Amino acid sequence: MKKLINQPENVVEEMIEGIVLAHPEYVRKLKEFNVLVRKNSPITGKVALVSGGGSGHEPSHGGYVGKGMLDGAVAGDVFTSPTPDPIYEAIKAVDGGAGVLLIVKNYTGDIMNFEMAKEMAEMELIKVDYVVVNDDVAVENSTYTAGRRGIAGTVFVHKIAGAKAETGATLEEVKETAQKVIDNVRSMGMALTPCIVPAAGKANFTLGENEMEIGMGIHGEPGTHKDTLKTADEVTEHLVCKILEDLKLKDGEEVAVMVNGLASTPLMELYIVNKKVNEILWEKGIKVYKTLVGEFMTSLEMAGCSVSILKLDKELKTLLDATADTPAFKSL
Amino acid sequence: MKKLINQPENVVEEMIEGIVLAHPEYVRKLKEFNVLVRKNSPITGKVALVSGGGSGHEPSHGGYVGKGMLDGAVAGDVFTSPTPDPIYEAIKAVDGGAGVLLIVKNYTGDIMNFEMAKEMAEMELIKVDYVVVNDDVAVENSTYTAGRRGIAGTVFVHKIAGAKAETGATLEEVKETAQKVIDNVRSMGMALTPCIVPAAGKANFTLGENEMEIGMGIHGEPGTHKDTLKTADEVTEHLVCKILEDLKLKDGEEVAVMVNGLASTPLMELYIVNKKVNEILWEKGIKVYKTLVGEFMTSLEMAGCSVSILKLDKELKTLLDATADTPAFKSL
Amino acid sequence: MSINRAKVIEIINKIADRIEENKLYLTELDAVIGDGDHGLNMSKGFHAVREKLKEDAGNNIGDILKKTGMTLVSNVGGASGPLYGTAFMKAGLEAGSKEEIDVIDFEKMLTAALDGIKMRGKAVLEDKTMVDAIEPALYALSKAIQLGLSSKEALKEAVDAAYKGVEHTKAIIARKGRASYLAERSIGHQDAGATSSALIFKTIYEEINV
Amino acid sequence: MSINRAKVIEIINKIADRIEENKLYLTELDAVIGDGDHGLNMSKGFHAVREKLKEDAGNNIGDILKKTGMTLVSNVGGASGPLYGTAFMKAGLEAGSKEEIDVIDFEKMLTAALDGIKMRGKAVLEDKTMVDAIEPALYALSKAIQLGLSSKEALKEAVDAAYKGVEHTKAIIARKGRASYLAERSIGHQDAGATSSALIFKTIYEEINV
Ligand SMILES: Nc1ncnc2c1ncn2[C@@H]1O[C@H](COP(=O)(O)OP(=O)(O)O)[C@@H](O)[C@H]1O
Ligand SMILES: Nc1ncnc2c1ncn2[C@@H]1O[C@H](COP(=O)(O)OP(=O)(O)O)[C@@H](O)[C@H]1O
Ligand SMILES: [Mg+2]
Ligand SMILES: [Mg+2]
Ligand SMILES: [Mg+2]
Ligand SMILES: [Mg+2]
Repeated sequence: MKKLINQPENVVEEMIEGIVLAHPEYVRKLKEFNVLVRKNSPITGKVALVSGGGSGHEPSHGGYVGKGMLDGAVAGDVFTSPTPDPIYEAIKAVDGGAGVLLIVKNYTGDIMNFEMAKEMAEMELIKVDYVVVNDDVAVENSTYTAGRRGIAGTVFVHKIAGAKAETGATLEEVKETAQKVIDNVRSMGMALTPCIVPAAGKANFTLGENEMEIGMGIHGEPGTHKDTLKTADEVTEHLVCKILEDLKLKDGEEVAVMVNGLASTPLMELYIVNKKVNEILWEKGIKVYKTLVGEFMTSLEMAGCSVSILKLDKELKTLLDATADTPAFKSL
Repeated sequence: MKKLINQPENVVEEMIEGIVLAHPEYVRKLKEFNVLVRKNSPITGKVALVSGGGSGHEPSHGGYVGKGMLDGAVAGDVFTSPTPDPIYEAIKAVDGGAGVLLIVKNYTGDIMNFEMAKEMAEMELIKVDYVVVNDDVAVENSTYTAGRRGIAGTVFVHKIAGAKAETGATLEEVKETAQKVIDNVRSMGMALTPCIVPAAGKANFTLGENEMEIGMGIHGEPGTHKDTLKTADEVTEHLVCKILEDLKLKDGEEVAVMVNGLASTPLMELYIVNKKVNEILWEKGIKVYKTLVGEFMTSLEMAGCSVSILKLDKELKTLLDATADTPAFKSL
Repeated sequence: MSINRAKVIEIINKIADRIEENKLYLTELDAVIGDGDHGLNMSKGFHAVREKLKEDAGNNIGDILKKTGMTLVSNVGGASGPLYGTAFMKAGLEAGSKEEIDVIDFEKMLTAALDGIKMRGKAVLEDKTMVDAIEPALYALSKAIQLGLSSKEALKEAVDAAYKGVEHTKAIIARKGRASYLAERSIGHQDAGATSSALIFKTIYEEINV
Repeated sequence: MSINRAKVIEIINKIADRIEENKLYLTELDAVIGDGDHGLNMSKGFHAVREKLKEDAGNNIGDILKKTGMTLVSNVGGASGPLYGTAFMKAGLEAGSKEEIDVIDFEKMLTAALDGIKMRGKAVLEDKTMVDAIEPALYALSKAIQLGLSSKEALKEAVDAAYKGVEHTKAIIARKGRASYLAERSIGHQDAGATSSALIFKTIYEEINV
C-alpha cells in the first residue's frame, strides 16, 4: 500500500485539519467532529446547504464549502457514511433560521444517517429537508431496488442549489431547484485500476492488466461489466451513449458537461475524453454550454473517469454561471 | 499501459483540442501549433507572458492561460521541450507591443529552444526577455553544472508575474518581479511510483513495493536517493527541512506554501502533508500567509508530491492575492 | 424465563464478544457482495456499546437498550449503524422502565425492533437483508409461544428460523443495500447483515441457557 | 577530396539511415542517464530532414546545410534539436554559396559547427556531452591536415578521435544536460549525444570512401 499517510485510522481527521490549515479564509471545523462549515456560518436568513458522505472522494465534499455552494460538509470514515451526530451538529451550526437542505447521495447508509440527523434537528425545531442524488445510469433504476447511485453529478447540485440559496430563495425553492438538477443530470463512470481503503490495506477488487470495469461506482462497487482495454474514444462513446439513452436530449438542447477524474487519471487523458464527448454531442446537435474537466468527486487513488451531462434551462444556466468561491470550485 | 488515450502519438494534439473545447471562454489554439493563447490576445499595451515545456504536467501550462496569469502556453511532446517554432508563434500572437516575458524552467532543452525562439522574435523587432525557474533543491546548484531544475514553484512565477503584468508594468518591471519570485521560491518532490510516457509504453524507472524516490524530478529524473516507505510526516519533514536549509527563513517571516500532487496521490494525502508542513513552519515561527493544495504541475500518472515554499514581501503578497481567472487557477 | 437488568447487560456484552470473534467472517461475507466492512462496523459499534455500558448502564432495561441503540447509531455509520441502532432503541422504548422481562416481553420488543428496521430501511422480506433473518425468527418465536412451548424451546425455534433465513439469502437477489447494485450477480452469496442478526439471536439463546 | 552538392545530400541521407539503424541503441544509452529519447529525437529529426531535402534541397551546399539545421531545430525539440540544428546551420553559413567543398572547407565548417554548439549549450570539454566527441574530432582533423595527411586519412583520424571521446565520456561526471542531475552516478555510462556525433563522423568518412 503506497500512500502518503501516517496511521490509517487517522487519515480523515488529519486531512480535515490539513484542509482547515490550508483554507482558513473559507472554512472552520466543528470541535470534535469531522465537519467543515463556512467560516462565517450561520448566515442569517440564507437557506443553508449541507452535504457529505464517506471520505475518500476529495475535494468532495469539504472542498465545496464556501460562497455559492455548501455551508457545511460532513466527512465519514473512508467510504463509510457519517453517523447522524456530526450531520446533526453541522445542521445546527449552519442554520441561519431559513432552514437547511441536505444533499444526500443515494446509498442506503447515507440516506438513513442523514434522515436520522434530520429527525434529531427537527426535534430542535430546525426546518430541514433533503434531496437524494441518483445520477449513475450504470445501475438500473427500479422501484424494487435501492435505485441508482449518486456520483459526480452531485457537484452540479452543490453548485446550482448553492447559487439558488445565495439569491435568498426559501427552503422549498432551493429544494425544488436542487431536485430539478437531479432530474436532469446523468453520469456514468469507468475504472482502470482499483483503490485501497487505508484501513483495509489492500484493494477490494482486482482488474487484470488488460481489463477495465465499465460503470464502476465511486466506492469500487461493480459496474455493468468488465471489458478489455479500449481506446479513450471507444470508452467515451460507451459512457455518453448510456447517458443519452436515459437523458433523452433533443436536437438544439443545451447541456453542461463534467469530465471527472477518479484520481490517478491525468488531466491530459480527461481532456482527451472531453474532446470525444464534444464530438458526440455535436453530431447529435446538442450544444455544450459549459464544461468542467478535473477531479471533482474522486475515489481514493483509483484510475478512471466519469462523464456527467446536465440538461440546462435558463434558470440552471444562470445559477451555474453565478459566482462561487470555495477551496475547490471557483467561478468568477 | 493503462491509459485513457487513443494513439500515443496524438495525445498532445487531442488534449489541446479537448482544452479548447472545454474552455473556449478562456483560450484559443494557434492554427497548426500546440499553442494556447488567451482568447483576446494580443492585449495592447500589456506585457505578455509565455510559458511552456514538455506536455504531461497538466494543468501546466495551458491551464494557466487567462486573466492574471499567462498569455500563451506552448506544449511540446510529452516530457520534451517544444521546438522554437511554436514558441515563436506564441510570442507573435500575444505581443501587444509592450513586449513578452518567457518563463522557462531550467532544463537544457527548454532553455535552448526558448532562446532560439527569442532570437527569432527579436529579428521581428519584438521585445522579448526571459527568466529561468530553478526551484528544485533536490539537485545541487553549482556553477559547473546545468544547475537546479525548475518544478512546481513555477506556478507561483506565473501567478505573481501575471498579476504584475496586469498592473500595466513594463517588461523590465515584470521580469524583475518574476525574478524576485524565482529567488525566493524553493521546492522539493518525492515519488511513490513511476509513470509511463505514452509513446514509450513502459515506465523508464522502477521502484520496489516498499520503496520511494526522494527528490524526484517531474520527468522521472532521479532524486537524491531511494528510501524505504516512510510516514507522511517523516517524508514531509525531510522535504521541508531540505527547502528551509536553502531558503533560510527567519522567525516571523511570511510564506506561501504549495503542496502539489504529481497525479495519482489523492487530495486526502496532500492535505495530510499540508498539516505537517504547517506544524513544522509554525514551530519555527514562520507564518503561512497562503496555501495552495492540489495538482498544479503533475508528472503524467506518477504518485507523489512536491512541496514549494515562497518567501513573501508586501509586493508578492498583493500580487499573489490579485484576481486570476484561468481554467486551472482562479482567485477572486 | 426471566431476565433481569444485570442479565441484559451480560447478554449485550456476550453479543459484543461474539461479534468480535466473527469480525473477519462478517467482513468477508460483506466483501463478496458489499463493501467489506460489516464486521468492522459491528465490532466498532459493540466495542463502543461495551464501553458505554461500563461507564453508565442506565437504570432499567429500557434505558440499557436505548443507550445501546444510540451508541450504535453514533458510532457505526454506514447502513448497519442506523438499522441496529433503531432496532435496539425501539426495543428499549417497548421495554420501558421494566427491570425484568419474560419471553412475551421479548416478543413485543422484537416486534418493535423489526418494525423500526423496516421503517428505517424500507426493506421487506426477500430483499436479502437482515430482515430475512429477523422476520422469520419473530414468526417462529410467536408461533412457539402460541403453541405453548417453553421460552427456551421458543428461542431455539427463533434461532433456527433465523439461520434458515440466512441460508435462504443465498438463493435470492439483493434489492436493498449495496449488494443490490450487483442484481443477479448477488445470487449464491449470503447476506452479511442477516448473518450478524442470526448470530445475535444465537447468543441470546445460549446466554439464557447457561 | 571534393564533395559536390549531390554528394552532400547523399551523405545527409546516409546519416539519416544510420541514425534510424541506431535509434534503439541511442535511446537505450539515453535511458540510463537521461530520459531515454535521444534515438527517437534524432530519428524524428533526420526523417524530417530527408523529406525536406526531397522536396526542396536548396541551390548550394550552404543552403542544404541550413535547411538541414532549420529542419532539425523545428522538428526535434529537447536538447539535441537546437544543438545539432545550430551545428548544421553554422556549417551552412560557413559553406555559403559553395557548390563543392574540400577537406579544408570541411574543417572550417566543423569549427563553425562546434562553436555554434558551445555557444548554444554552454558546454565545454569534459562536461560529458557531444562536445566530447566533436572537439577531439576537430583537433585530430586539423592536426592531420597540418601533418599533410590525405583527406581520407584525416577524416579517419577524426572518426577515431570522436570514438575515443565517446569512450572517455564513460569515465567522467556529467555537468550539462539531464545526466548532470545524476552527478557521480553518471560515471560508467556513455553519453548518447557524443555517440550520435561519432556516428555522424563515421558515416561521413564511409561515404567519402565509397
Ligand atoms: N435497507 C436495508 N434494510 C435492512 N437491512 C439493510 C438495508 N440495507 C442494508 N442492510 C443490511 O446491512 C448490511 C450491510 O451492513 P454494513 O456493511 O455494515 O453497511 P454498509 O452497507 O453501509 O457498508 C447488509 O448485509 C444488509 O443486511
Ligand atoms: N548543454 C549541452 N551542450 C552540448 N550537448 C548537450 C548539452 N546538453 C545535452 N547535450 C547532449 O544532448 C544529448 C541528449 O539529447 P536528447 O536526449 O535528444 O535531448 P534531451 O536531453 O532534451 O532529452 C546528451 O547526451 C548530450 O550529448
Ligand atoms: Mg460501508
Ligand atoms: Mg527529452
Ligand atoms: Mg458494508
Ligand atoms: Mg533525452
